[in-house]
Amino acid sequence: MIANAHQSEHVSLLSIRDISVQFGGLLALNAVNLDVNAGARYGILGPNGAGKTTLFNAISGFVDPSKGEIKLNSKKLDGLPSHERVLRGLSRTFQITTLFPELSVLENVLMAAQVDAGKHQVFWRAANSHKEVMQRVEAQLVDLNLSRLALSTVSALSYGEQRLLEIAVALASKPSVLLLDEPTAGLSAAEMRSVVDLILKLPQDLTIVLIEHDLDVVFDVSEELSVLHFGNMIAQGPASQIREDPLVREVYLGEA
Amino acid sequence: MRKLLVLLILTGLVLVACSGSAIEEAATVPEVEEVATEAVEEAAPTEEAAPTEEPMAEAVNVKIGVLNPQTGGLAAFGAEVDKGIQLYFESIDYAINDNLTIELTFADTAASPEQALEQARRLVEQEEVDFLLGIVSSSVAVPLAQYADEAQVPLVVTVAGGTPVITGPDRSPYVFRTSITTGQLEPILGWYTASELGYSTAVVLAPDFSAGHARAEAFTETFTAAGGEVVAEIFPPRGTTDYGPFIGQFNPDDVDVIYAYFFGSEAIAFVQQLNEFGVTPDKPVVSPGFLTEAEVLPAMGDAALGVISATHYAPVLDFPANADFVDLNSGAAPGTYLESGYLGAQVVAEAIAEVGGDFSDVQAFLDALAATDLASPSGPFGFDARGQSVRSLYIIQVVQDDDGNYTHEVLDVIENVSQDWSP
Amino acid sequence: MRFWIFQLLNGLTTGALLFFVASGLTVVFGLMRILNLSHGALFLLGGYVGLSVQHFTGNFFLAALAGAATSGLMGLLLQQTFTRTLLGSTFNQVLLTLGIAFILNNGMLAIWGGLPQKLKTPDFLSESISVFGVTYPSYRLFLIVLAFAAGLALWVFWERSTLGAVVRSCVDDREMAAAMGIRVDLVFASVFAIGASMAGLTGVLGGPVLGVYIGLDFEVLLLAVVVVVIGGIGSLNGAFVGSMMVGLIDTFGKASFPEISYFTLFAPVILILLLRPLGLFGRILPE
Amino acid sequence: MKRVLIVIAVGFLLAVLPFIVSGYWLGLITQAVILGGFAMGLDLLVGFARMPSIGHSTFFGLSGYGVALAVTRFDVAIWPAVGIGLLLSLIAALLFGPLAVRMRGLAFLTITLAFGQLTWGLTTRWSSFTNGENGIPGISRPSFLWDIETVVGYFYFTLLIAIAISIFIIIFAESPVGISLLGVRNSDTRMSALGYNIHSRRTIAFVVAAAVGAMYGILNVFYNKFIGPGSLSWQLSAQMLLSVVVGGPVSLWGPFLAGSGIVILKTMLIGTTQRWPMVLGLLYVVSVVFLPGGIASLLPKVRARFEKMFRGRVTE
Repeated sequence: MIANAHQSEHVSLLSIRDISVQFGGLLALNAVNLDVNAGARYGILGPNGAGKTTLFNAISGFVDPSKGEIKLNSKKLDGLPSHERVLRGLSRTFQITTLFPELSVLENVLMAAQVDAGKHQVFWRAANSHKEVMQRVEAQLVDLNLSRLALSTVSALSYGEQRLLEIAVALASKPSVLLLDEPTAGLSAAEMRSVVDLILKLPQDLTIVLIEHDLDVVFDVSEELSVLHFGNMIAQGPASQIREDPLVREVYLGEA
Repeated sequence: MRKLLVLLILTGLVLVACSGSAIEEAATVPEVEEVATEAVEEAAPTEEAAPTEEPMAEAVNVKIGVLNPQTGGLAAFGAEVDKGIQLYFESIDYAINDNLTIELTFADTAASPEQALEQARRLVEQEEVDFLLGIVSSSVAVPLAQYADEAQVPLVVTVAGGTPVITGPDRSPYVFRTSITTGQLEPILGWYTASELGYSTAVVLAPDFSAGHARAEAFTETFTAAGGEVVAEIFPPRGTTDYGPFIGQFNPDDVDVIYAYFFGSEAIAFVQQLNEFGVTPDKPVVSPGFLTEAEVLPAMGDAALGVISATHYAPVLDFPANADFVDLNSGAAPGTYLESGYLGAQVVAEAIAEVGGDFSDVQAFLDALAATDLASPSGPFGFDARGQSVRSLYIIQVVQDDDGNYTHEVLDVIENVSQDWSP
Repeated sequence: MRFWIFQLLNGLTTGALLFFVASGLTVVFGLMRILNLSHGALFLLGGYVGLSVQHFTGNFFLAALAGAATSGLMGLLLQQTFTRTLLGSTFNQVLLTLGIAFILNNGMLAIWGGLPQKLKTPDFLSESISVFGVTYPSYRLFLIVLAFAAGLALWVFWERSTLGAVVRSCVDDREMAAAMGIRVDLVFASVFAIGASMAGLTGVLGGPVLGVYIGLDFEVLLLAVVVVVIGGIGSLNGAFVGSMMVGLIDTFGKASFPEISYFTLFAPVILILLLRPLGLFGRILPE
Repeated sequence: MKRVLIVIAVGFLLAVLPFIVSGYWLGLITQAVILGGFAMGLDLLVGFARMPSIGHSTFFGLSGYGVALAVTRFDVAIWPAVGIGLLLSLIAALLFGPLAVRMRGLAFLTITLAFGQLTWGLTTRWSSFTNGENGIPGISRPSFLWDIETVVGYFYFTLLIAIAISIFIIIFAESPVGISLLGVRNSDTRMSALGYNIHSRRTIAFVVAAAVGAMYGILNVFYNKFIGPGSLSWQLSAQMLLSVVVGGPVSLWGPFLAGSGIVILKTMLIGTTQRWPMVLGLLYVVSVVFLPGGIASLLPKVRARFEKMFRGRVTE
């Protein structure tokens, strides 16, 4: 999949055409377009209520757009239930932590890893007896510095650790596109730094779409940006260009 | 602290509940066992007092397992039957002759076949009772008859009558029934309603369960055979509280008479609502005796006046044994459930006396039961060859006596009614 | 025609009684997220107390008052004693309130015996009157009118009064209400007690129609839970519409298709739930 | 593997019971094992997936009715009748399950109640076929490797099957599917975002619990040699639901213990006091106030092990 995307650089990996989402009388997204190339670090900027999470929900299948088209790797995703989009290579995190509070860190990651390994329909042998799954889980935990917490329950973790785990769980699905919904929200400056470092260290062939309202984080991580404002895409382009965009400055500095 | 409070309140609740049970004191288990053991203790000293007079018969203790519902929807009836059984044994001081004492062990069937089976096993296998007595619910009777047959323990059914099969051609030799079965009441009532009372069109109402259907069918059969016509059959579900929807299904002007089989709370609700909706007193009602039990009459009030029932027992029957029975019940009018318990106890006591309390030969006890011939509160009593009671049936009507109390008046008697009765 | 008017009135009577029981259940549930499975027992307790009071005083309204007061106090006692468990997990709530229902049920059996009884209708309502050519008991008509009046009064209280607004705000957002200085614990206790006393009152009001007997507690509970779920948790409007619907469906179902009356009652329930998992008027996900 | 070994060890321990206790007790314990096992299966639904069903006796009763009706109405031989009984329950579960799993919490409770009442209503009303509330007596036990007509024989038969089912449940609970049930219990969106089909996961929990119930339903009908509507009443469902809660959800052994304990306790209480429902209710209240985590929480070490299902084992 990823190799494919590299070959044909003109076709973007994730392509969104004219997506609109309507909640009753409120137009949460208005004919939004987005193209994300394979391997990109793409940022979506916007103040609270701009429709960023709604956009993610539409991509990952948690809300149905009233019109428009979403393609991953040139294949239409529209109408697919969210769990099937995961199998197509799409994985996301949530703004509000939605981990399994009663389970251990390891089990949380395992839950994701066993799906990608195709073992999630197995009911005749123990979940932890699949060597390849367990190896992957452990590798994932090592990657994110969570090994020492492997056996702690999630509810015992600090908020920062939970945010990290949130990313680890999303990564364990081995996605081609990772959607990160405000990964640094509510973190201290130091914690924020470590999350940004982590994102920067992720494999280059992994496509990342990041929602943020923190400017520093967005500009640190992403090369290309879109700016959402009240459901409208008001600017799109390379980070350097967006930084200078007068409209963005107005919206953003007004907000900040 | 809060938990302590919880505990205190809970204990309080239980105490309240226990002390509140004074109303049915006589029926509570501990009381019974006390009475029973007292009886044993009383019997013992008399033996010691006269040790040498004659070769002492060995002291025998007969254990009877009593299975009736003490909880659930039929609890009230179970309590009455239990009370009737106790009433009889108290009247003979839980003793037959000097050396033979009776011990009752009660268990709750909750009118559930599964629970009844479990409790029957406990009584027979753990408590080692000599035989079983009781059963109110027809649905409990069949599996229990099956158990009695397998375990070879005598079972005397005192109330459940909706299941003719347990005293049918394939009946177990271990099963007897002192109560009447469907064939001994409705056929007579159907025939009587058409031929003797002269009604020709009827609406039939009965609860929607097998006994209800069986009774309605039995009534319809002889009623139509005698020239009557059933215009409508209505089967409200069990546990119906509001009979409005069903009373609304027939036009009272279209029928001469209403046949209704309901009991307990359903009977009260039905009779009252029939009156509220203006159907009675204009239209006559005929029913099996359960509809106008002595116990429910006060709750029904005027609404029940004039209802004609066919019954195997009524408090007003003029027999010496009935006078004794009413006396034992402190003069209050006994209902048919109390009578069922009392009669059952009387029957088994006779048979126990006959075999001298010896249950090593169960067959002897069964033979003694089969040979029963006694003067019961409801008249002459015996069994047919299949263990089913043969007794009299009475046509009674609800009236108000001079003191304003609701009671019955006997209109007619049909004697020697067996399960194979035909007009 | 006679049949339809007759059954319509019957359905409304059942609906009226159900509404009184279900409204308390639904508000308590919406407000505190407590599914009180002892609600049916509180209903029956009111009925029995009313029965005794009527027996001794002969006064129906005194009976109604006593029934409502006893159940209200019992409800308050339960709420105060078991606050922590009640506000805990759903499972523990079910266990606790069902346990209490068993205790109360058996306690009432011990005190009042198993013999089914019935309250007498108050004298001035004991006559039947003719409505559209159908002879109908005036007491039942009184219940129907009372239910609509009470429904309206509750609605005005709920939507228009300050106190109603307080309760509603607690339903919508408990933390926010507390932050605004509302004594949430006080609101909880009083709503629970009022809900319980409404159940007790209904036990008395229903006494002349339904009777008073052991087992009625669970029958009423079953229907009330159905009403709450299809009406939508915490919604008074839902409780009213749900009660009338269940009352009418149950009545017409029993009258027209008695053999399958379980089907006629539960099949629409299943259908409504499948189409509207939150109930007709519900906004709260029943957890 | 360890937990499977524990089950087998407990099985062997129980196997000496016939040499110790009377026939009566053995019969009662057989009944206790049946309902305890049913509760253990229900734990997968109620405890793991946190779906409080108050209609699961439907499947317990339906399989029994299937056997009884096949034998008495259609003269089917007993072993094939067992197959018919299981199939009947399975079909019902596949019919009700996919609809019911769309509900959550109380709505799920109500819809399972509604399905249960429908089935109950059908069996009590269709008297000409099912014999109504009188039930069907006279069901004889099948022939097996040893004589299971005797109390001892049937106890061993029940024990053997209960061990087999328990081993299945334990293996299932630890499997990828099993732990995914722990995931759907409180985080629909997350599970969906991980690639799990929520409805199908919940249906699996529903059907597996139903299947376990159906198998114990078969054991029950042969134990009583009788089946009545009581076997699919909501009261039995409630008793099973309470067993899971009293036992401690997700522990599996807790619900088993509570389920069987309640059977024995109830039978003993009925023999002691007429006020047994009150005492039982009191025990429920006391247990929830003093042991909110259920019986399983009494043994903190064991609890820790079982609650955090895989924690200890993944590092082994």
